[in-house]
Amino acid sequence: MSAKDLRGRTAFVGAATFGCGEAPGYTAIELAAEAGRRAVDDAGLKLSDIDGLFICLPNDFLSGLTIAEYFGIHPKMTNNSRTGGSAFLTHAEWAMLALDAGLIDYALICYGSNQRTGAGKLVSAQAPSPFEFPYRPNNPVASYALAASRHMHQYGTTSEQLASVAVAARQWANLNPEAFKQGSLSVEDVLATRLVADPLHVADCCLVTDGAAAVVLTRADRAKDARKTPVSLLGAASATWHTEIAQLADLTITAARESGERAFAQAGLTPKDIDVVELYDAFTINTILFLEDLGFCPKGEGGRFVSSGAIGPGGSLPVNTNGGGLSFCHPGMYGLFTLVEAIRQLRGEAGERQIAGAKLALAHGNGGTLSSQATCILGVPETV
Amino acid sequence: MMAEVQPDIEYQAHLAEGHFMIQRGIASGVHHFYPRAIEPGTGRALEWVEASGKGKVHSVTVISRKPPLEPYNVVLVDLAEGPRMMSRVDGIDPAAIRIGMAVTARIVEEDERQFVVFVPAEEA
Amino acid sequence: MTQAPPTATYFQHLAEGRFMIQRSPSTGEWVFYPRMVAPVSGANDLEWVEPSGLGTVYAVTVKRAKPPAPNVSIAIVELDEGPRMMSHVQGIEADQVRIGMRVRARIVDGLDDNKIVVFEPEAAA
Amino acid sequence: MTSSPFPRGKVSIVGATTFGQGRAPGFQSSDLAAIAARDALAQAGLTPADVDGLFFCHPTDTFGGLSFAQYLGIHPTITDNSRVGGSAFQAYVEQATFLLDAGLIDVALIAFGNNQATATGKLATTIYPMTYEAPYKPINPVSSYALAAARHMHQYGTTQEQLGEVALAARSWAQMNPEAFKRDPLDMETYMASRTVSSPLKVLDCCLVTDGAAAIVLTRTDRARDLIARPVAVLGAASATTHREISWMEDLTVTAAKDSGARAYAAAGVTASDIDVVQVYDAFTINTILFLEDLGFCPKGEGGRFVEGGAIAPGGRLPVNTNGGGLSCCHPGMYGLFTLVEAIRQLRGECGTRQVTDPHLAIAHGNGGVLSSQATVILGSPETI
Repeated sequence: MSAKDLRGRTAFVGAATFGCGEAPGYTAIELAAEAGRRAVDDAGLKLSDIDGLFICLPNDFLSGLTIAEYFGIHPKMTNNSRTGGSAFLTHAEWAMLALDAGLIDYALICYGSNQRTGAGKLVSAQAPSPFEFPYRPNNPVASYALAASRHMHQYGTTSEQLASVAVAARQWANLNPEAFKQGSLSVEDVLATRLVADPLHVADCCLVTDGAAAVVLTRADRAKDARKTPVSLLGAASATWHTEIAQLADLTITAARESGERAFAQAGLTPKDIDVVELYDAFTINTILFLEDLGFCPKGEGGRFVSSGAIGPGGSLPVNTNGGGLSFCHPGMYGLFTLVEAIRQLRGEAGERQIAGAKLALAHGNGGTLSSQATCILGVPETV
Repeated sequence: MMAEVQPDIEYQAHLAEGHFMIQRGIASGVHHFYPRAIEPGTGRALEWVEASGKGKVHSVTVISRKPPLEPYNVVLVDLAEGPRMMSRVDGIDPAAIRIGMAVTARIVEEDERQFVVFVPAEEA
Repeated sequence: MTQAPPTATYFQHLAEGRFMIQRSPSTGEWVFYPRMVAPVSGANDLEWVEPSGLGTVYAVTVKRAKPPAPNVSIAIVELDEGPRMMSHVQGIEADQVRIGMRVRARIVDGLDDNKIVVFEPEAAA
Repeated sequence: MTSSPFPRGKVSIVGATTFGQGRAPGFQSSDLAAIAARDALAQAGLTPADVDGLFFCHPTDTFGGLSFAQYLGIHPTITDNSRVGGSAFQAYVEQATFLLDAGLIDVALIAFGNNQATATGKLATTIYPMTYEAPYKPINPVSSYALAAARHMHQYGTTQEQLGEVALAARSWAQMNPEAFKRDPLDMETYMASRTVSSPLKVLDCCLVTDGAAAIVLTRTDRARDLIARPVAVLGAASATTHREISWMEDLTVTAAKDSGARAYAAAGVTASDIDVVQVYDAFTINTILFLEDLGFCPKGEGGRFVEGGAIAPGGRLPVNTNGGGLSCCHPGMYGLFTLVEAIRQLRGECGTRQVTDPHLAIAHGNGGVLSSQATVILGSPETI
């Protein structure tokens, strides 16, 4: 049996962020609820229209229940699956299927974290592995550093090339008034920051910020009535390969290869068709790995690709146009922000950083330590 | 029911007796680490076998800490039998650890728990 | 308009000796616990207002403690304004608290440094 | 939409098993789940490598789906570890059914394991700050369920003895189940004399604290028929969420089971009176009464009287929790999956002395949080499709 044709059957009709950067005094639930309200409002809907909830809050295993109660709604579907930062794109895949099947009519995906200003300590959602913790890896950075060091060893990728990812992200952030980190940043500046876990410097690592985001999806027929032009979901797919970095067969190839391949197949598109790319850049190595695994350049060429200036403003492939997790915001999990930025680009709402005539966007989420990957391909209505 | 493997307890007990044991599929002959109750993929039975202790560094990172704390290393080691594990390499300046370096397992004890680290292999 | 942080504001009011909950002027509904947005209606013009402090016990359980520690009542109180909240009913033996009993709010020291709201029988006040 | 979108009978269960119910010293939670998963897959001649949809909830690891995929050495295309408490497993069945029917996955594994009773570590709980309840130190979850029980007694005249009937019935079933953890006889006097934890709930109103694991395997019905002789069909499934904390449950005597049950019945095209055997999540005795009402086996408020006189015990008018339930069989943190396994075993006729005569339709109902999240699955023998 072949997979049901779900291309363009659902669309994003609402998207919002709230409290990106610092939002002192707010709890994670408050941030998520406000982003959720704004996304519902953006879609021209009421809270009571939402009958499918997809949530994952940093400090709450049962966060779907919490948000249902907070909004006073009785969803038919409540999903808090946690696969790390890829969860939100997997939620979109779920929502696509549930909406198409008629199980639900309006899906809200939301997230919020106050990890920067919150009094509580950072929440570790993952159980420590007895086979890792004796060696004190300062996860997640140590695991990503191990992947980066293999990539350098196998393909000659350099620290300067890694740094150029952070530089491009900052250039985009400088065009985004919502971005937390702004100002000039050069490759030399990145290399001058402290090494955290070789070869990764402080500036190779994502920010620690507050922030919240939310999106609303519905079936294409209902989407026509939305307040704004709907953004169609053309393809979505997920893949899990491991949890601990030691169990990843080849540290330079992630499950993004598989999730990307299935998402592109569902969308009937290839990387060449994509106008704008939003990747989960928890570390600079991520951008390089995902550009390769998603087919934007050959395996091993990512370092050279990014150092050519291709991914920054004015380059041939706009990547992380909001400034990414490296310079825009990174409230514990960044996945949902890739979807929001892709939607804003396709709606033409991205101001100074807008990619002229963008019709097709790819958003990619990453969870754990390169463990779980999910890819969504979005398009303007004419691409359906 | 209690004939099933109790992976963590048995692994730890072997270490306490000075043996670095890993698992092997009885039918497949494939070695596995970390210890499990069933063979990954096939779900079939596993047996304990002593690891040769030989391995090669697959990847390495050095973790910086605020002085006066010393930096320390975290490595992935490909065991000669096939499986990969996280560990650290002792007896060498962390900055000198290289991918591909041959290493040998040692059992150490910290905080009343034994675990496996590696040292550079003796030059042949 | 964005609400000030609701949870922080609620406890700030209690620290100042005031039991305040939220109300939406546009819909007239009262809201507890404090939120960014009113449940169900989605109203986001929530204001802080002092409730009457009167309410009715909606449900109650007695948590049995190992003697000599006293048993403690854990009640859900329905405020006259509508919302419900968990609380203790004090000033009366825990096993004398009845569903339907009229109660009045009082602010006392809670866990940590926070003040909390408890209730006592209205008659006793 | 008037007709149910549920793909009735398109998906079937081809494996169901438990492992380590009661005490299973020496195993990690994932070990227990892996052994159950292996055995459930083996019933259909499958191996872990065949699984491409993984639904897994680990008691302490919120990324449990990832670590269990790694443990099994598989690369699932769908990894779901959604947590809505003990109803998660029924919600997994609902989602797996849609995913299988849409062809996005071919073999779904739903697994759970917990070593809470014998593990040295303490019980894992959510880190979520119950800001507006915690100051009053309720013993959760007991106190929340106790508040619901107090309301039920107040509104409908339900009695302590009627709660006791639920505990007694569960124990009588457990005595017929060699896998059950608590099998010593229980009478009403002993029940009434047991210690009150949070009034009106006594120790014997509360579920056990045990280890245990369970697993079930689902595939499309056309393929299921090639794998085993008598697959069990998924006829309907639905979920509903109403609140998180008991203070904000609208009516403490009416749960979202009313909604999830109604939609599950609509999907299956059956009513409560058609059901031959009932498995509900009995974390506390009050649950059984609430769910029998909300799922339509008796009118609202009549649950207490319904269970009187051994009505749900062996030989009674409605077989409920035939394995002994969370009260007497096992309760390893979350019990939801065990209701499904027992329903499947009854439909397959595997239940030995506790076997219900020739059942064709079974209901398995899960409950999560503090009556917060409800999910209902209706299962049928192959003839019911």
